Amino acid sequence: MIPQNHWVRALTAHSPQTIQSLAERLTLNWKVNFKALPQAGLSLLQMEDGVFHEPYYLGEIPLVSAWIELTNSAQESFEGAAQVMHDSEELAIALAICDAIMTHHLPGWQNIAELIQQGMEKRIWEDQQRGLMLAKTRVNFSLLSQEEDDAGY
Amino acid sequence: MLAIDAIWQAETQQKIFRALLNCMSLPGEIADLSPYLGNSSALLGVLATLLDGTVSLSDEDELISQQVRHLLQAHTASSEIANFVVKDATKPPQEGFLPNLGELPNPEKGATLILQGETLGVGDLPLLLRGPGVNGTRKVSIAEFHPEWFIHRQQWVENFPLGIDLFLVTFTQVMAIPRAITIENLKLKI
Amino acid sequence: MIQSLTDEAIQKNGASVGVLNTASSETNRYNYQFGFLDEYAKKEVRRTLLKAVAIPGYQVPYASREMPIARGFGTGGLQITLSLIGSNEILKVIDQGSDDSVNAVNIRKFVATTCPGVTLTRQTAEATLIQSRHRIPEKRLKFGQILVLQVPYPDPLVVVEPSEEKRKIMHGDGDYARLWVKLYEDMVKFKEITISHRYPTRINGFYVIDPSPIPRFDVPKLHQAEALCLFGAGREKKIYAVPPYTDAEPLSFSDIPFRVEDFTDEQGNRRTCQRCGSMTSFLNELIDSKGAKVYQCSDSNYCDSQLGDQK
Amino acid sequence: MGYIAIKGGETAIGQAQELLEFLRTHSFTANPLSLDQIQHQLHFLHSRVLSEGGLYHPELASLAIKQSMGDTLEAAFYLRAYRSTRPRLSETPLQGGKNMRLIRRISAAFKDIPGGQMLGPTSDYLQRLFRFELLDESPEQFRKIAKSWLQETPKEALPTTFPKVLESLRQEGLLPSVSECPNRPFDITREPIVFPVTRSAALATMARAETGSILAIAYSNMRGYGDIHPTVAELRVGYLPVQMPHLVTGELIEVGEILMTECEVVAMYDAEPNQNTPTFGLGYGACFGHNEVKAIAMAILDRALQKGMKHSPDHPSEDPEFVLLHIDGIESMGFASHYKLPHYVTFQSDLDRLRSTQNQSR
Repeated sequence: MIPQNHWVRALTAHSPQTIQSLAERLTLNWKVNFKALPQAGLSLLQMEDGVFHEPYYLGEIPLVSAWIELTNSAQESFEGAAQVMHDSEELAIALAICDAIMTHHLPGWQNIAELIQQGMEKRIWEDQQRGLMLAKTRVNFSLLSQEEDDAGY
Repeated sequence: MLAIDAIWQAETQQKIFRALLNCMSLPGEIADLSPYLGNSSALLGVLATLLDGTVSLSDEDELISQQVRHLLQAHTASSEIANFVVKDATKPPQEGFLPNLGELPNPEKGATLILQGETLGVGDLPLLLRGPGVNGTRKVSIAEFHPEWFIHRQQWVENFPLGIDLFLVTFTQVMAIPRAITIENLKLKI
Repeated sequence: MIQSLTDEAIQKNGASVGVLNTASSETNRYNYQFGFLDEYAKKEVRRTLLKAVAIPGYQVPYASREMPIARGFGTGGLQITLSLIGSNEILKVIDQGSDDSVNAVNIRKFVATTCPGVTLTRQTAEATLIQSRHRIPEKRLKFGQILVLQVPYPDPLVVVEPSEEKRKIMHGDGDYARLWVKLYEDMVKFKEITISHRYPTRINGFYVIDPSPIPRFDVPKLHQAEALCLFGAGREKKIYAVPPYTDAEPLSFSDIPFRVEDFTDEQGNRRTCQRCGSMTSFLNELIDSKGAKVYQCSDSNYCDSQLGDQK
Repeated sequence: MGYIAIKGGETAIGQAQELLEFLRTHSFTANPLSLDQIQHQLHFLHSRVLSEGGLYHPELASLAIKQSMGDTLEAAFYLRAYRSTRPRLSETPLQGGKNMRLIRRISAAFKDIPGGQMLGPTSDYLQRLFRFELLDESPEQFRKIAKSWLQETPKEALPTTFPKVLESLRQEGLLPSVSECPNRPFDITREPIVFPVTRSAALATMARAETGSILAIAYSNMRGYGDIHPTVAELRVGYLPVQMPHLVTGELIEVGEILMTECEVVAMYDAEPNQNTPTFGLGYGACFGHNEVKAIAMAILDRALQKGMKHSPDHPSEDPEFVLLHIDGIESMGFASHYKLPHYVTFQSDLDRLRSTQNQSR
C-alpha cells in the first residue's frame, strides 16, 4: 500500500484528464460540497539555507488547493483534500475527491489505488533514470589520481 | 451553483470602494450602498471591501457575527492597535478608549474607525465640516450617533498628521470624516 | 459535479474565502481576471488610496506589484487605475498631453484588454478617470472626475536628504527648511529658481509634494481643484493624493514669485498654437520641415476641440 | 532631428507589434517552436528565465521565451508580471536542500565525498569545437540519441539523495555553528527593502537576480575588489520535492518538485573577536533551474555581504545596498528602457528655465 504522502505525486504522473474523469465517474452518486473554496494562486517556497540553516524564500510556485466533503444518500459524510503545484482548480478538486475515496475506502477506491500504483511505477522509473545519470557520470578517483599527479607538469 | 453574498464578489467590492473613495474625498457626502449590499449591512460591505488577512480588526462591541469574521480573514487585535476599529456609536465611547493615532513619520498607521449609528443626512446632531474636500463649509445632520464620539475625535486629530479617519455607517449608508477635517460647531452643540 | 457551497461550509472554513472572482473558472486556466491584478493586491492599493486621501500630500507606502509594463513607464499610475476601474468606467489616457503618444496608446490598449466593458475616450470632459504622464489637461477638470498621475520620484526632499528614514521625520514635522534653503541658493546663484518641472508644492498647508513631472504651468491647476488627484510611484512604492477643494501652493518667495513657463516671443507677444491658435495653452516647441521653430498645443484633445469650435 | 511630437502613435504601435511577429515567423517554411522544445533544447535559457522570473512555472517560462524571442530580461519580466495576477495563498513549510533528487553533485574541496562525485549533465569539460554535423541534424538522428540513452537498463542506478558535504566539516568543528533561533524570513515580494537588511532578504533578492549582473559583481570580488577566496564545498543540481501539509490531517504531502541548483562555499577563516576558535567562513547560493554560475556567484556574494554587514564594507561587492539594489534585471532594464519614452514636456520646461537663467546672467 502506497502511503498517502505519495498519492499526489503518483496520481499526477497521469494526465489531469485521466484523474478528473475518474473522480467524476466515482462521485456520480455522491453529493460533493466544498469545505473551503478551491483556490488557485501562488505559494512562497521557504528554503533552509545550506550553510547556516536560516530560512529564506527561494521564490514562488504555483499552487492550487481543494477541500471537499462527499455525502451519500444515508447522509454519511467523508472529507478529502489536496494541494498540487498546478493552476487548475478542477485538478485539485479531483485529487481531493480521490483523497476522500482512498482514505475512507469508499466504493471505487480500488480504481484509484490502481492509478496510484501505475503512477508510482512511472515515478520510480523516473527516479531510476536520474540514478542512472549519476551512476554513468560518477568520477572514479582511484583511476584519476595517477593523472592528477602528472598534471603538475 | 455557488451562492455567495454580493459583498464578497470582486465586482461589488470595486463599486463599494469607489463609493468609499468618493466619501473620503468629499467629507459629508453620504453614499447609499444598498444597490450593492444584497442581504448584508453597509458595515459588512465596507469591511468586506477593505479587509483581508494582512490587516487587523477590533470589534469589542461584537457587531460582526463569528461566521463573517472568518470570511473577513483579518486578525483580531485590541482597539489600541487595530488597523480597523468597529464601534457601536449609539452608545458613548468607553472610558479610556483610545485608537491608534499613528506616528509622525508614519501617520497612515492611525486607525480607520467605523462607527455604527442610525441616521445620516437628517437628525438632531448637525456637524459643520471644514477642510480638504469641503468647498468652504458643509453642514450635515445625523442622528443616533452619540455626540461624545466627535468630542473625542477632536482630541485625537488635534495634532495633524496624527489621528484617525472616520467612517459613519447606518444600515445602508456611509459617510466619511478624515482626520484633516475640522468640525466647527462642536462646542456650540454640546 | 460540484453542487453547492453551503453556508455551513463557509461557516466552517471561511478563512479561505476572501474574494470570489466572478470570472468563470471553467475557461482556460491561464485567463487574466478583470483588472489584471489579483484582488488582494487591489485591496491593498485601495486601502492605501483611502489613507492617501485622508492625509492630503502624505506619501503612503504600499507593496507595489510588478506590472506588465516596465518600471518607469507608469506602473504606479497603472496600479491605481486598475484598483479603481469598473466596467462602467470612461477612461482617458494621455502622455505628454497627447492621447496618441506611444505610451498612452500602450496603456490604453492594456486596460482595454484586461478590463472588458470599459469605455475609452479622448474627450477630457467625458472621462470619469484620466491617467496621465507629465501633464494635467488644459480643460479644467470637473467635480467627480479622477486624475491619476504617474510619478517617477515621489519625494521632493530627496534633493536635500538621501536617507528615507530622515526624510520621513522631516515630513512628519512639516520641516522643509532645507528645501527652502535650496530654493534660496538657486536664486542667489542664478537669480531664478532653476526647478523646471516637478515643482515642490505644499498641500493643505502641511506636506510638500512632488507633483510629478508636470510643467510649472500645470501646478496651479491642483489648487482647489474640483477633481480628485491621485499620484502613483510604482518603483518607489508610494501613493499620495490631493483631494478636491484643497489648497496646493507652489513654494515661492514674496520677492521672487512662482512663475509658470514663459511663452512670450521676442516682441513680447504670447506665442500661439500654430494649429488651433490658442493663446493660453502649454505649447510644444517643434522644428518644422523647413527647420523653423513652431509651437503647438501639447494637449491634443484640447487643440482638436479648439479647432472644432472654430468650424 | 529636434523634438518632434509623435502623433498617430496608435497605428505605429500596432504595426511595430505586427513587425515583431513578422520577425519571429519571418519565413513561409519555418515551424513554430513548441513549448517542449524550448524547455529541453533551450534548457539553460529556460533555467535562467525560471530563476530570474522568481516563479517556478516551466510551462509559462517556455511561453515567455517564445513570446520574447529569447530575450532573457523580457522573458523573466513576463513571469514577474504574471505573479501580480495570482493571489498569494500560502507559504511552504521549511524545505531542505538535502532532500533534492540529484542529477549532479561535485565538490572542489574534497576528492572523495560520502556518496561520491557525479558530473551529471555538465558542459564543464566540453571542448568548444563546433559539431558541424549538427548543421543539418535530421529528426531521426535527433530522436535516436534519447532512445539509445534510455535503452540502457539501470543496472547500478544510484540513490538520488545524498548528505551535504559540509556536514562532515561541521562535525569536525571547522565551521561556525548554525543559527540558533533564526528570524522569520523577509518577503521581498511584499516588503520594500530598507537597509540594513536581513540575510534572508539578501538571499531572496540574489536568488532571482539577473545572472550577468550578479556574476559581474561577484567577479569583482574574485579579481581583487574583495578577498573571499572561496572553495566550492558542494555544488548540486537536482529536483527538490515540495511538501505541503494535508488540509485535513496536517501530514506533509509531496505536491510537486522543482529543478534547482545549490552551491555551498567555504571561505577563508575570520578571526572573530568574541570567538576563541576561528572557523571557516561560509557562503550559500541557490536558484530555480540549472544555473551553476549564478549559484556560485551568489554564494560568493553571500559571504562578501556577511562581511559587509558585520564590519563596514571595503568593496562594492561587500556593500548590501550596492549589491542588492543593482542586480535585479526587471528593475534595471525597466529603468534603462524608460529613457526611451518621450520627455517633450519636461524638456520644454528645462528649455524655459535655461533660457530664462541665461537671460538673467546677460
